[in-house]
Amino acid sequence: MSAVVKLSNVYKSFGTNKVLDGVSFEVGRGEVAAVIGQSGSGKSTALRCINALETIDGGTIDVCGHAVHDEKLDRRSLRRDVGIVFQSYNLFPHLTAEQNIMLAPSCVKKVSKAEARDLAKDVLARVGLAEKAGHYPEQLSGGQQQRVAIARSLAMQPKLMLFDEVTSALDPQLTGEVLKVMEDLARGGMTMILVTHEMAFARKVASQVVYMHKGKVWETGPGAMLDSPRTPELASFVGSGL
Amino acid sequence: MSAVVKLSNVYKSFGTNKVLDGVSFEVGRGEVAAVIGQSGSGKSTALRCINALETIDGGTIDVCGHAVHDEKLDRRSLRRDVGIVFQSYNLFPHLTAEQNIMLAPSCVKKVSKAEARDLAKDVLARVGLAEKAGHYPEQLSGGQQQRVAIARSLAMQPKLMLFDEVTSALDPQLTGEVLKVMEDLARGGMTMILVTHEMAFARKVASQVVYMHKGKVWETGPGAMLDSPRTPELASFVGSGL
Amino acid sequence: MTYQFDFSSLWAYWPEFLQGAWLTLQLSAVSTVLGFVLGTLCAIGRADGPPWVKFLVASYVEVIRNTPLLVQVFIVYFGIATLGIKVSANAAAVIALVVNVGAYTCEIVRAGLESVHKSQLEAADCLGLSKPQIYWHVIIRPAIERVYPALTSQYVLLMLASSITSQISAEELTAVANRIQSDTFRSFETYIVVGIIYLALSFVVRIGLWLFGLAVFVRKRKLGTAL
Amino acid sequence: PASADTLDEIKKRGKLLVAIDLGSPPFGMTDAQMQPTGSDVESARLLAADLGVPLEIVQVTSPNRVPFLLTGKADIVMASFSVNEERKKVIDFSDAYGVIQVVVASPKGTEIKSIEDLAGKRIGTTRGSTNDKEVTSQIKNAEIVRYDDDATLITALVSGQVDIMGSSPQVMAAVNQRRPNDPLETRIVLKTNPYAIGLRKGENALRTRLNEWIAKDLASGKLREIYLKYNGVPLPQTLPATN
Amino acid sequence: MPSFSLVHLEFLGWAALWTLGLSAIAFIGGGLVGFAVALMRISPIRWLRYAAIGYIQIVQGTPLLILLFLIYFGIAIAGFQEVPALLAAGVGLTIYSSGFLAEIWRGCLQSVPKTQWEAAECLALTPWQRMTRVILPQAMRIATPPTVGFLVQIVKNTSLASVVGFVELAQAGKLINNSIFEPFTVFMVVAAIYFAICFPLSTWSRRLERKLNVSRR
Ligand SMILES: Nc1ncnc2c1ncn2[C@@H]1O[C@H](COP(=O)(O)OP(=O)(O)OP(=O)(O)O)[C@@H](O)[C@H]1O
Ligand SMILES: Nc1ncnc2c1ncn2[C@@H]1O[C@H](COP(=O)(O)OP(=O)(O)OP(=O)(O)O)[C@@H](O)[C@H]1O
Ligand SMILES: [Mg+2]
Ligand SMILES: [Mg+2]
Repeated sequence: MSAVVKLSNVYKSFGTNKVLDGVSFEVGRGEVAAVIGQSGSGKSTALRCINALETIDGGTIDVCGHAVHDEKLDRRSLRRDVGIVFQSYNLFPHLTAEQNIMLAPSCVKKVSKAEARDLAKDVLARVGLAEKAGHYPEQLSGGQQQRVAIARSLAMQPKLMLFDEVTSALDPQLTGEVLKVMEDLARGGMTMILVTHEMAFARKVASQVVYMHKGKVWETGPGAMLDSPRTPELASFVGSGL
Repeated sequence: MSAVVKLSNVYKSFGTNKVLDGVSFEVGRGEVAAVIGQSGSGKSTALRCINALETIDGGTIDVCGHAVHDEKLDRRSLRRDVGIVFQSYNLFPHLTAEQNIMLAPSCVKKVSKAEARDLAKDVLARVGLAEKAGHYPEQLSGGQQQRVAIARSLAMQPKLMLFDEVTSALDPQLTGEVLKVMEDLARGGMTMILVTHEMAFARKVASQVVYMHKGKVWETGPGAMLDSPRTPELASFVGSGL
Repeated sequence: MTYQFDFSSLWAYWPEFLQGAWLTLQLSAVSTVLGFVLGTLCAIGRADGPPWVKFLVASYVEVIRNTPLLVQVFIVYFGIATLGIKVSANAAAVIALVVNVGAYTCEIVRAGLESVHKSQLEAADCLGLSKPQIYWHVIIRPAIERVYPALTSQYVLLMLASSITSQISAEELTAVANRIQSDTFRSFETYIVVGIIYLALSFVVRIGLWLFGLAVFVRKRKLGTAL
Repeated sequence: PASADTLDEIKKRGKLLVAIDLGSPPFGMTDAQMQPTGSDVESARLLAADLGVPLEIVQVTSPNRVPFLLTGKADIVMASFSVNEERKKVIDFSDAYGVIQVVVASPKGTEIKSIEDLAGKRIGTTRGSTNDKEVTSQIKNAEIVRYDDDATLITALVSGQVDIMGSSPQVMAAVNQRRPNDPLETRIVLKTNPYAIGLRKGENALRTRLNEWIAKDLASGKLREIYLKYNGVPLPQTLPATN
Repeated sequence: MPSFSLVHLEFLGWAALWTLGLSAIAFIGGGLVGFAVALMRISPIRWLRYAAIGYIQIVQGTPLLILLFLIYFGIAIAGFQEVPALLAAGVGLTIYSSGFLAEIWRGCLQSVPKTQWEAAECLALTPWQRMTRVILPQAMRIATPPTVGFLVQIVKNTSLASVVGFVELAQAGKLINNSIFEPFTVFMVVAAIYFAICFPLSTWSRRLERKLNVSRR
């Protein structure tokens, strides 16, 4: 299994606040990695570094063959390979669901309008929202918006998808809808890294769990690791997180 | 026991919406009356009518010797006798706790600055906030703000205090702080009318409970009445409200 | 054509530049204070007055905001004289500037008044405060504090706009510049110098208003947060 | 500082740019149809005809006459442009083609016999003009009120913003036309100045050409006719020398 | 002696057209320059940002009157002598409006949440595509009311172009007054014409603002 993402010894500070303190982990092709940990442990920052939304202070990050730590990194070509979905959806409010999805393919891949529309129909169907194509974000529920956001990333056919607490703004029922879409993706063989608070989901879907604590990778292992924590920190985290 | 407040057959509509539909009750000196009832039953409106914040369409209201229903009512002299505390505190944000309290005595009673400050110290101590005199509202917790609001009313040495759901914007712990202050007041002999959702508190402190339903006084009696409701409406209200 | 810059011939005129700048500052200060009072009164009238006052204030504000200051200055200056009242150019300038900035102040302060929540008025009412007391203690002070940044910008603009009053013979900075340049024939240099003086003056006005704000808005000074 | 010969340039361009103050009756003003008129305007037309090119009027005010000339926005200035020593340091003048007095005038009933009587009074004048210079240097202790152009000064005198003026008899005439009930009267003559065409320094060819024209049309009487028509008084037989 | 007549009204009418023309030049020129400055003002490149801040500070701290003088004589000094007053006034007003529009629009651009900028970036859009396809459509809605409001300022401030000899409405008023000396009548009419141009604009701006407030609730 070749590594799609490989972080080695990554350091990152905001001012005097050391947020990533030597983080290393790997995610292979088709793997689903769940990153868990307390608030402030650096999970989101790690994800943002992978996507070059933040620059790092030390270490190396390789993503789908791009040297993300390199100053000469071609960000746009990195981002054709990596899709990211945020907690706050970040749909473009002035565009319909369909237009949100068509934007990147037609702007970046120069796909024709008709093709882009077909593509949008396709990915909307995959997230179960075929009939909402013409709706504006404010006309959709949180769960629907989040699924459109996932579809928007999918439309670029990325090699890697990043999810940052995509369900934590949703109520339990809407959460279910979104998790189902993610499960489908995982089953379809997509390489994914997800930051999540849903332990049950991590246990069920993840092929690898990364537990972060104080800016470090504290423990890593298969989903089952959550049931037999080796460190007291993970034990207390799993105990409280349920 | 002479009546401090006496409502007889009070009617009040907003447009076509009959909010008070012949309300009568009396509160004697030193009594504590708890007004309870579902949302929209007219509790706040009744309280606002007592303080002449709303004009009434029919009936009479006598408060500490003022004929509130009279068009020639001297509102400012009524309000020297009646203090009211709202759910949303309504402290003046640009003044410190102490200045909030000093404002009315020095403006209305023309008390000297030094006296007003002593008075403020006094009432702040009574609500347990002596050390917060110089703090601005935004520096205080909700419960502390509510207690300052009570102190602000107390500083005018009113004969009657009205409380409109003063705890419903607070979490349980802060609620406790405020209820304790009100209990102290009741024990000190203050005549009080409180609109409240805290059945336990009503039961414990109130010498009279007024149950309102659809703009009418449906049942009235001592605190114990809550344990043996005579009407099915009160029974279901007490059942659900716990 | 190669132009020979020569600022040295302006050096002899520094007392006059200073005098002009001083008059500009005086005009602006007086107009700011009076305009603030006028504008605040109008804002109260517009928010809480009888219908005819509301109408009057609204018309005043609209007329002033939609016509140029230059024209207002001319109308005031010659209009007053036509009525048979002789006022100095400085007085006419101040009247025109006050009328002008009063309208803008009115709009800004009105926004501030509207931002004060109705429940604040009720609370004050229930404490037995009279209407003027409520206005003074509970409405105006927080309202002004909220819109103070907007007022500051407006008063800096007023200071800059006072240059227009040179046209009715007020000897402020721009008038002085015009005289100096017709003495020295160094117009470009003169206007550069005057431009720099105006930049400095707007800095001075901003600092002045900021200090005044610090002195008046105690809460803001202590907590540093906006209301 | 002009490098080229302006006379050649005028010919090449086929247009004469003359700076005229249209706010200074009767030298420069507008008629009821809002067309430029006045003695300077007509003289300029005469000059343009003589040079054989059409005239283009560049509007100026007293304070900005010199900058307009120096920055090349006009070829020459014909704006009742009095000759004085300061100006001669910066620009050149042709021979005189008119004269203008600087007088102090006030309404009936004001007691002004000498300059001393003006102490503490408000005197209106035009900012940056010769009048301004004379008034400012000769009259001390008076409050001098300066307007941007003669027209504003006249408006101020007509509307009563000021009562005493330090300006030309022509301005006084224009004022009196508008306030017939309370006319101004000349009290003191501060100075009599010749006025001439202003041009940039070193334009000798142009100056020679202008002087030829002035001599010719003074002799033919055309310039005298224009002066009389607008000023109501004839031009003196001999005009003072300007250089 | 002539008094205020139809000829004068016609003269004012033509001058009013010039006022409108000058406003259009100022708005279009100022809009283009102002937008560029607004972009510089939020650019990640530090010296561009500082240059924009300096430009805005200087323009906003100098009276338009002085700005116009400087440009009028400055252009001539730079060697262009036959500058029509129109050009000088146009350039002056362009600089003036660009300073203010840049600041207004910067605020509007920055009021589009940072997450929207990031989301567009993560979709591999180029900075230009991000600006035109994602940020501008959102910022424009917010920017419309203050922009229309500023248009009123531009129309009014064209009156200062009279100081460089440009015959627009205010200067036309002065010229008429020079020939008839009825300042009160003349300037009242001038004021009325300005009002007729500006009032609809400011009313429109306020209506837009209200609509925006309602839709954002
Ligand atoms: N842009 C920033 N500037 C400064 N500090 C930041 C920034 N972003 C994050 N931080 C800090 O970095 C630390 C880690 O933040 P991060 O968002 O990565 O945590 P997290 O593990 O995602 O937490 P959560 O579960 O709350 O989302 C926090 O202390 C946070 O305050
Ligand atoms: N100012 C007003 N204008 C119109 N209708 C009003 C107004 N104030 C209250 N009402 C209406 O009067 C009715 C009674 O309101 P009131 O606030 O007295 O109820 P309440 O018993 O205090 O309810 P809650 O427990 O929700 O505070 C409600 O239907 C309300 O919509
Ligand atoms: Mg996070
Ligand atoms: Mg209520």
